[in-house]
Amino acid sequence: MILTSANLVFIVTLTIMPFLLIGVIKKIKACFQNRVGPPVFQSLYNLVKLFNKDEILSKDCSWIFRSGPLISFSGMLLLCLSVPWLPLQPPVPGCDIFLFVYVLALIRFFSIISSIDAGSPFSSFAASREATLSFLAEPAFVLALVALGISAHSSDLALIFGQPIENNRIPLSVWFFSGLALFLSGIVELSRMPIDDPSTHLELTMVHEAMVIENSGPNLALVEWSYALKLLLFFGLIAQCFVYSLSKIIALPPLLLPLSVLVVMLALGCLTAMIESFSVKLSWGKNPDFIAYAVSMSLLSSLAAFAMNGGS
Amino acid sequence: MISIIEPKDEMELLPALKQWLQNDEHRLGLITSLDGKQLVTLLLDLASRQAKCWITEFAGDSYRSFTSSVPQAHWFERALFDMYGLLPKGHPRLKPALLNEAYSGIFAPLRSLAEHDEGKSYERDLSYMDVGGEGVYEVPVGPVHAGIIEPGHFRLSCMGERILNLEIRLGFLHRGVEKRLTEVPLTKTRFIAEAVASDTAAANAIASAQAIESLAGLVVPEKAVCLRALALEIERLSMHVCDLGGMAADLGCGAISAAFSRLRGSVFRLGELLSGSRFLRAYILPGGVARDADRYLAEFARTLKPLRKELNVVIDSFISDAMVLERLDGVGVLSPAFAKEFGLVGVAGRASAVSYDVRKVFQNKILPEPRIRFESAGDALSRTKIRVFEIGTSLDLIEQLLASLPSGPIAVAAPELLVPDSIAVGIVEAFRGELIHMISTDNKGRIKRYAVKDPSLNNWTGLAIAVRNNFLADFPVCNKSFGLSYSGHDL
Amino acid sequence: MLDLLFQIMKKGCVTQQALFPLREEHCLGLPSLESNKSCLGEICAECMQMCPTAAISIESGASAKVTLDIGSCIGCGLCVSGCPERLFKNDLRTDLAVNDLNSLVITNEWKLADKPNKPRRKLPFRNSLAVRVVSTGCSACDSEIGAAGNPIFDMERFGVQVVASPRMADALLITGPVPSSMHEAVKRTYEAMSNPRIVVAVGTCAISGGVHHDGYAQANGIKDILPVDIFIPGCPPHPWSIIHGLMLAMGRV
Amino acid sequence: MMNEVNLLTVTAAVFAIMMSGSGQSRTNLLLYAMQTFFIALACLAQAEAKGSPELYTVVIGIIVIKVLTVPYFLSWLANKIEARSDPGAFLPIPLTMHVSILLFALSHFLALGLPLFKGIGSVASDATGAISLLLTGMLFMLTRRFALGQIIGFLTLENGIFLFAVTQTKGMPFIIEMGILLDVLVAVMIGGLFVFRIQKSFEHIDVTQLNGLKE
Repeated sequence: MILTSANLVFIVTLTIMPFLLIGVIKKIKACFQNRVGPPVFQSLYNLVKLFNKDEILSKDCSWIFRSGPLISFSGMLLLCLSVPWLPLQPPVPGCDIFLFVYVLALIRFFSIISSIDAGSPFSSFAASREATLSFLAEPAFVLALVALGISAHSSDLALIFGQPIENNRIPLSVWFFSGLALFLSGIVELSRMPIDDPSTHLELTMVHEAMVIENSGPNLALVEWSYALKLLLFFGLIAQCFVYSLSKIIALPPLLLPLSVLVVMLALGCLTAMIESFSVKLSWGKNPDFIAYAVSMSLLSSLAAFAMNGGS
Repeated sequence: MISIIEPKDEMELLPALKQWLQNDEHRLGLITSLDGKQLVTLLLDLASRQAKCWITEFAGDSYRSFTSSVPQAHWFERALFDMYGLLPKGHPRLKPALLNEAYSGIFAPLRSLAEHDEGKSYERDLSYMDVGGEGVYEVPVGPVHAGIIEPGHFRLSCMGERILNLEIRLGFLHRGVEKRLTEVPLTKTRFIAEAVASDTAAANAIASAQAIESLAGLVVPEKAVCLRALALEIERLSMHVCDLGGMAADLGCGAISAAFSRLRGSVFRLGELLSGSRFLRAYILPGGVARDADRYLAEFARTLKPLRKELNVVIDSFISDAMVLERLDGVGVLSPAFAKEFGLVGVAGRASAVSYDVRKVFQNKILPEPRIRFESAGDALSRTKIRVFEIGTSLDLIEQLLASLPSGPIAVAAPELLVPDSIAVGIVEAFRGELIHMISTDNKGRIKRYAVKDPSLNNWTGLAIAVRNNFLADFPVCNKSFGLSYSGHDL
Repeated sequence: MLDLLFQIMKKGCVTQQALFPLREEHCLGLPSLESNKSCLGEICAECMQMCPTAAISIESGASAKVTLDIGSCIGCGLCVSGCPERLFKNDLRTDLAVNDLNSLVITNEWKLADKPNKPRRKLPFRNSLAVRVVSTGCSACDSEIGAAGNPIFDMERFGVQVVASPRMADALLITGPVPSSMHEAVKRTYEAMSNPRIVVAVGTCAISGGVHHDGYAQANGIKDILPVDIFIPGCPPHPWSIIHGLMLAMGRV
Repeated sequence: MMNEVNLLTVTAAVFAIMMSGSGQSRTNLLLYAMQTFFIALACLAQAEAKGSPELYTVVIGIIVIKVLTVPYFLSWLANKIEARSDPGAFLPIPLTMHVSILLFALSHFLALGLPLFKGIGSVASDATGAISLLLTGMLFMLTRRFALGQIIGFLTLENGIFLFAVTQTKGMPFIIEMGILLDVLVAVMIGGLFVFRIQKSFEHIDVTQLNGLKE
């Protein structure tokens, strides 16, 4: 990895953007609640504080519990470095769709077993919920990426995302439906409303927060950080999908592209905040219905990919 | 009101109680004891607006249990066991209600210490119900909860995501209020009565004042009666708004819940204008109220008007949201038959077709009568609807009371001595339902026994039954829709 | 739904910007003592008899030194209206939290500047404080902690957040008199917190047990059970007082 | 590759697919209105392409009657009878959505096999949306338990037929177009009345329960 100016931009984005996104979501939610809300970089402050605290372990947890956050953080960092951002190619090249999906699955596996290892009843059943939800949402997520891969005739992420507009042969409908499918499954993966309410404090309804209920200090900081990176990763991919579909309708000058990706990411943050302010958390039994929408979108996307493949 | 005292033989007590409860106009108020040598059964006759006490003397430490025939008696029997060490013979499952793990061995706080040492031993059964079967697991929650909630321990036996059984253990807030109420001088009683549950401070203070006033033969000035009713309705408004906001927060509607808590700030301001305290504390005293709010009434009306308008908008968008309706519909159903059997009161009662409202029956005739509505679905949605309806009623009543506030004194001098050897009750419709304070005096006119029956006492069983067969993740919604008090129950 | 959106837009930001404002004139605050008034001494002792929690004591002697323990005062206002010499005044301040229990005991010779909050050990909480609430009381203080997070007071803007687990928490907020049934639970919650950690006693009951002091339930407040760092008096404390206490814990006031 | 009409019809079909994934009558009605709005737009594009002024009138008719009046009336009705969310008959609702996507794929192949009216410049994929709407509407009618859902399914089906006529033919005579529109309106009113009557007499609108009525 060579430190070029492009890579520098990449690293700065990677450091600041996740916290900015979380901050923006919280700030907009606060606006809808007629209040000031936490500072935009509150999650960064939390992180600094958590690294300054001691770690406390329950007596019956093993190395799995401690390694879970580390694995998920390093995995997430690796993914963020190997996914292309619209004008930039990744510093770590050669990331395949399936590698991407499997690293995500690995992260999930470790976070699930580490929260089972924690030994608290809440973290265990939250882990089981997480497993159920991601099991349901994964097809949508994979299928959406595969549809993009089919259209691009490649499974290399760098050949799908981050391509200059003129090289991009993926049709509008595939981009759009894949973007929607990724967004809907992203809501599930990121445990946001209406699947899971990140601001609730009810042990029996939480999913993500209950999973990390036993983590403390630096361990918790790593969990929070890798969550922020995951948010960035998903929003980045979704934003690229939407920017590409936009570029099919109106001609965007190449210089504006990176900017528009950032803008779309913030807009996605706004949308998430809106949903979190006004929608109702689904009853547990209705979650599959919601995920069905994500699956439908990715089905449509792959249909479009198949249909258009012959035509173009 | 002073209650009629009738002696009742132990053998005829149970049939008489069953007979009494046959009639829809009759209610069981509470069952307790004065000093551990008798049972006091307080009965309410809604038709003739009377309270009646059956006093059953019995020898020894045990009596025949009612629970199997009169299910609503079981909390009272459990409390009697904790506080007096009285053993109900034939109780199906006697577990502690007020004194839990922290109290072991022989300890009955309302009995004099001398009686403890007679070598009697009663073991507290602290086990939980064992729900068997493959795949059934237990989720213990509490006593310390993740949010800002009072402590209580819930043990949920689940099958997958379904709740099979809920066992509630309370008593973590047992502060010894009933004992303390008999220890302090009469002038300080009201502060401890308020501390029973401060979200119900006004209702508790009114009930306490009513009981003391009837024992002292005081007639409260009309203006004080109206101001008390005003305080009560403000409290109801405040807590219903709070509960709706909590419900919205549990459902995840951040904006609506924040709007409710913003508006609750205005309701608090109403309370402050009236009494100086956000929780209407130190305002109601035996004989009247503590201060005259005439100076602030204009400001009061100015706050009330926009509050009503904004509240309507927020409530409408909450209760007409299709997703909210869908989410609450059919969650936590409590059938009317159960509600009647367990003597549910208040919002939870009215959502399950128990139309009883103390304000209709026992309140002073000069006060405007509230509109009552009841539903029969008994689910979280109907409880929410009842709450919404009662917010409207409270606002109406506040406006009516303001418009027709009589003039005159706000208090009469507080009593020094009470009528000896009698029992008086104060009954108030607190925002959770029927709240009873019962005072019994000794032969010198001092308070011998002060019993408090919070509305939650009747309703906790309702919650335990209503959550059965619901999703585990819906438990907070059920719990919030009942909106019960822990401190009022634990005393 | 559109009406609501419109209302939200119209209201704008309702958060009170001025920190720790005085409460309005009609409100009942905690009492404080006027330093330049005389007292009739033990002969009168009206206030001592009235006080529901024995928070007032009068020292015998010519000077008639009156001591008021704010830590056990429930703010009923009886002494303010009942003292024939008007020695007590209704204190409308909201920045009442202290980190030293002795500063809560005030006398009629005491002046505000005499007992500043002593400097605290350095803690990494300046910009972020995660709070865990353990309620052991009558729920008024819990309501006020909830209110401190509402749009009007909005404690989140100072970086305070309520968290779901003691493991994530930096500060343990205790409300209520901590009766014996809760001793174990409170201790366990404290043990589950990672260092550095602080304990905040919210409300009169948590400080001294309030009206429940010295009963059979041993509800005498939290100070005998855990080391308390911050005391927030009031029954219940005003949301601003709670925010003041938390900001004191963060080292920002 | 894709012209305007094609894009609009496919969008309408996607809305119909999304509609089949929800049991909420109000969500259904909103999605129905969106779907019909896109059909109106497709009709408008067709009108521009063909230069037939009558089609403009039809567009206005569709917007007034099918986009505004009918959904409004039905959502008023839904409010009136406090219709609960449809539990679905035969198939669970999410599965219905997946089946309707398969039907969408099926209609693509069906459309490829259609004889084309070369003269008016229609392409095969234009018919995809129309056939998909038709099939989805049928599926919707089959899989809904409540009468209100079945009315919406019927309306979707009718949308499909109309779209097919607009894109694949030279267009029906103007009178017939308007007549169909009015027919739809009347049908919805009558259907609505029926729903109301069923609700009044049986206190629910679950039509599967009607089977039990014989003898």
